[in-house]
Amino acid sequence: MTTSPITLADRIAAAPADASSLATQEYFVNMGPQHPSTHGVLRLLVKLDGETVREVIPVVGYIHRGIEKMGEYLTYRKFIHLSDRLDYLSAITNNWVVCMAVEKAAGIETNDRIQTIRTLCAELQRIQSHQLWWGVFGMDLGAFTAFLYGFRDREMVTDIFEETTGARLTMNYIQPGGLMYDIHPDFVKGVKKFIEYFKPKLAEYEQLVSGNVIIQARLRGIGVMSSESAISLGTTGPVLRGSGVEYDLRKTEPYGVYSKVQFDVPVGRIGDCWDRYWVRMEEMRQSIRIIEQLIDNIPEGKHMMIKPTAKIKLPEGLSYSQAETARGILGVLIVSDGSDKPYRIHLRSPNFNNLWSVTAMGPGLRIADLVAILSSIDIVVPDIDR
Amino acid sequence: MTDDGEDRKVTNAIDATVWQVKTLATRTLEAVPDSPWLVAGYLLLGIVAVASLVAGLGIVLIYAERKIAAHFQCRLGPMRVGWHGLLQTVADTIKLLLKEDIVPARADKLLHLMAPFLSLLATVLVLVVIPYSPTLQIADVNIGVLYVSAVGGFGILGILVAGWSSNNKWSLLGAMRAGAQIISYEISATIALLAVVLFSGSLQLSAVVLSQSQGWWIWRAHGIGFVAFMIFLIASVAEINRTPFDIAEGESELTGGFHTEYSGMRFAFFFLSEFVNMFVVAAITATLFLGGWMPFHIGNFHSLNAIMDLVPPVIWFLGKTSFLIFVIMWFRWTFPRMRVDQLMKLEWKILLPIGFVNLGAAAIAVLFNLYFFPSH
Amino acid sequence: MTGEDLVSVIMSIEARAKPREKCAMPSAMIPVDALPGFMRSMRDDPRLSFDMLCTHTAVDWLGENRFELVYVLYSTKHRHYVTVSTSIPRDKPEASSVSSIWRIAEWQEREVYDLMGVLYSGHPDLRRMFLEDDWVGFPLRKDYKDTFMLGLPE
Amino acid sequence: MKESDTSELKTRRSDANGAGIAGIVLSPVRRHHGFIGGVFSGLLSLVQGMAVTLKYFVRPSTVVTRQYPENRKTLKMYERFRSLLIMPHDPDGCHNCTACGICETACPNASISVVSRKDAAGKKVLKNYVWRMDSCTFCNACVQACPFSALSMNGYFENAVYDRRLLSYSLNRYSGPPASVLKKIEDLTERVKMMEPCLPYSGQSVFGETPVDSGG
Repeated sequence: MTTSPITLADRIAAAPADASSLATQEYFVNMGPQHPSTHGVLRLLVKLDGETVREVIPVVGYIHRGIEKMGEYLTYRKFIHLSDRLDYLSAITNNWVVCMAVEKAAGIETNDRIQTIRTLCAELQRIQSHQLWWGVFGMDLGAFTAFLYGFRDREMVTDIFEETTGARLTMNYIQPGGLMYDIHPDFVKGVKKFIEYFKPKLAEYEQLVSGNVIIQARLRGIGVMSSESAISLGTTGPVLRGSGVEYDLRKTEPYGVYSKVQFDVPVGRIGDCWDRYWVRMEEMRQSIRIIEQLIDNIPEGKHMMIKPTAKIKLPEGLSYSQAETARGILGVLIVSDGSDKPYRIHLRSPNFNNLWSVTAMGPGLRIADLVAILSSIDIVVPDIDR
Repeated sequence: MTDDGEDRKVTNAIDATVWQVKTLATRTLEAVPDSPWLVAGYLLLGIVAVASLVAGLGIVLIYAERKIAAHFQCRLGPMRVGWHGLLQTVADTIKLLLKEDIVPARADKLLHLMAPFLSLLATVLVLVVIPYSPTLQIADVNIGVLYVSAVGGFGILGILVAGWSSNNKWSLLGAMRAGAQIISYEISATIALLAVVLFSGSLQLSAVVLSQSQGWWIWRAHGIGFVAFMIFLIASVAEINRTPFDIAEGESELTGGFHTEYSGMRFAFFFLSEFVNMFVVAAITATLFLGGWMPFHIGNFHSLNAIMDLVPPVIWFLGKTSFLIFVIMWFRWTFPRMRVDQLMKLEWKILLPIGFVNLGAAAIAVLFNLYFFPSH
Repeated sequence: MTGEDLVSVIMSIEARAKPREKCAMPSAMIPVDALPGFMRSMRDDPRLSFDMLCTHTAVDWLGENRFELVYVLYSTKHRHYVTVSTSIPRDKPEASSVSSIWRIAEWQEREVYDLMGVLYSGHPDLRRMFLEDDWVGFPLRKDYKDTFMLGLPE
Repeated sequence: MKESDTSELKTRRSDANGAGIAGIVLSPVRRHHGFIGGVFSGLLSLVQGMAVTLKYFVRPSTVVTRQYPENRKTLKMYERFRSLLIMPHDPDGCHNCTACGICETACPNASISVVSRKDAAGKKVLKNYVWRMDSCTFCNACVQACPFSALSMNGYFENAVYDRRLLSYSLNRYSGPPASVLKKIEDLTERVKMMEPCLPYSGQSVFGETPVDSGG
């Protein structure tokens, strides 16, 4: 882009006599906001030396909607539907976190049926989110077919959600004091059918992508993050667990009915892209395990404990509650002044914090690795920008 | 083998002379002293033939790619325009031709306009030497293999020029990747070719085909042919920039690589050259390793050979070529993309050593007639 | 370690710390000048070892003319949480950055600066994050006026 | 962060102090191959992947594509699917809305405007129920909030229009007292008179940016 053309001969002449290589120049490229592998409108300002990444500067805010500000104008009940729109692939879990915060502070009791259904839905949500991630991951690495297989299988989960909650993506299903509807009579049947269908498909995923020698070469030893730096960088979810820290809220501070089910927390050994990949694949298996334990044991009970028009007021004070979404920990910090609207609501979004680790992992690798890293973090841009 | 210009005898398996062949190029050369009009006519005929071949290939292959990709991915593919979307490619071509041809503000205009044609030219030049059937070949060059290798490498020029002239960092990155990649893989491809040249003892493509009348080279040389075939196939896929070697386009990394800044008709030309390239590569591979138009013969099993001869040679050629095209598409819709340094590692550390060892083995095999049905 | 133990350990590190009123979890309210040293010992003290900064945000107490900076810390070793909060005057919103203690703080503090206008001293790269560079005002402040954006709900 | 830095993490939290949690699975250890083994295992993995795609290719029954406009006749949405807010009317053309405005309060996006008028007896009745689909998030709050079951969500999803103003809907077909009130009126002529539509339902209505204001 320079105005005065510098020829190669000039460069050679300008290079020091003993230089073993020609003088090179570092340059910036904008990866995004419109870029196929930044999954929406994220922009990475990348400083490159040839193909080698020297520095990564994330630039965010292209779809900042001010959800925290909007929350100050909405009642708690109305705010739930905005939480759908943070990380839209974990809509139900997001609903749940806000409801959990509200229920805890307002002292609203729920029953076992509600908690079991919430847990089931959250795990289904985790599976569908990871399915989509797997597909997109494949596409980012060039295996386009994986993308469509992932979407094909995700369709079954979204159908189950559609049947029960009435929406496919932004369900607004979990509400303070219960659920919007009771589960659909066909829910149990549908989930069982899905589990039967999906188990062999998961093996196929492994065959198509995981075992592939190119994938292995692309992921092993790329973007290594030690436990210490992963913690210091504030990552959570599969990114943190891939780096060998077994911090899973479902296990360490069980909510819902997670304390009653058996499941393992997958943890990586090395902290590279492969470990993060593997952690998510294993999480899908563990989610299936959880669903299998719960699906036949949904207790009887009401699906809503309070009237849907009842005014919810939180006592004055600060409360913080969090839950494990598919991408990490979503925390909701509510400062209440005693009214039915939050005085200040802050959302600790998993993607916002996970994204920062790119700046530590990126330098020294190549552009193609940057794509793999970004994919292994599994970002959802609306959750970053909020 | 016959000299250039001399009429070539085409034989079937039982070594009986069937017909005499004069290629279009030979006729043109012969006509030069007599009539310039005849030369012009022959040339026009050749141009029309190649142009229609390119256009036809583009339409058929793009449709095939879409449908094959769709069915690999549990989709239907184009279904709306025409019966099962048969006219989809035509519709897309019209759309692309009608679109605005954008040249970036600070691009090198001349080079930017030229690049797609350079890219297509290399492809078309190879098309003219391929023996489609005993009677169908535009020019039978006596150094056919060398020609294919040399002209095929010329395609990189279009990509480099496109990347450089676009004045876009992504394009330039893509072009530089393509340059490194194609030049590297050219070596492996040529070394794999040399094995076949050793076996057949000729650089002429028609002669290479004829040398396989006892059996195709892929199986006739105790695995040497097969290894050479694999190396050539991999190197060829790399040379035409298709997944898993599509780092020059690298959609998810470089947003389109060297053709990021192209639109409309010029983009269509890149697209077309990619698909025709695929055909060329498949055809060359088929010619060298799978006998080209030569039916499936096994040495002296004359009855089998006679049955195989019932299928016309052009069908054999098209069948083999389409199979290879299908395999290349199958690669694309299964594999992820390699990284640029892994690509280089694969070439220089894996393919090239294997290729050299294989070439040595081929030389020994030829020296001691260690292959099935040696001709002498 | 129970919540009371945690608070007493925190008190032993910083005498001026006192629990934040009306907070559902173990908490400490400290004066702003103690922030960097206090936070560093929160991370390095083996009894506490708060190695993760879960979240950081600010609350605008317009009536009391102060910002409250809230830090939620977590220890992956002891698995306990604490809320640290500190107050800074609204007309002089300055605090020292903790980005040298937790690397994520650099990112989170930038968000707070962008939306709340808190200036962090010692922050390596304090720029606008979500909003454009030429945006006027800090939207999460309670006195922020924007008739176009904030007209509809109520 | 270099490629060679693949040594196992030495300070995994559970190893460091024994405060680990029960039930973790560690990622599998990488197997290393020599040159020849690497080439063959690599080729094998590629062939396995190709087997997966070929399996789908040769079975056209695995195609999952549904061709949308062609299958409209057989396409059935789930009963709970939310894509259009409707106000059900009974066979007499009456609805349950009493113009109480609870839905308007419950709506988080201010998508609902209930315009009421006074009837002959001075009672508040519904004049026009305006629902703005362009700002609706289909959160179902209005349907849940309605104490008279006057609203419901419908699965009709083909609502695309070229003009945003066409997304303002007037949900009430007739604007009189609800069916429960009407049924109590014995006098048939009186009832018919009360059922006189004051603003007939026009389907997708072309309102300006602001809905029709209230008044007589």
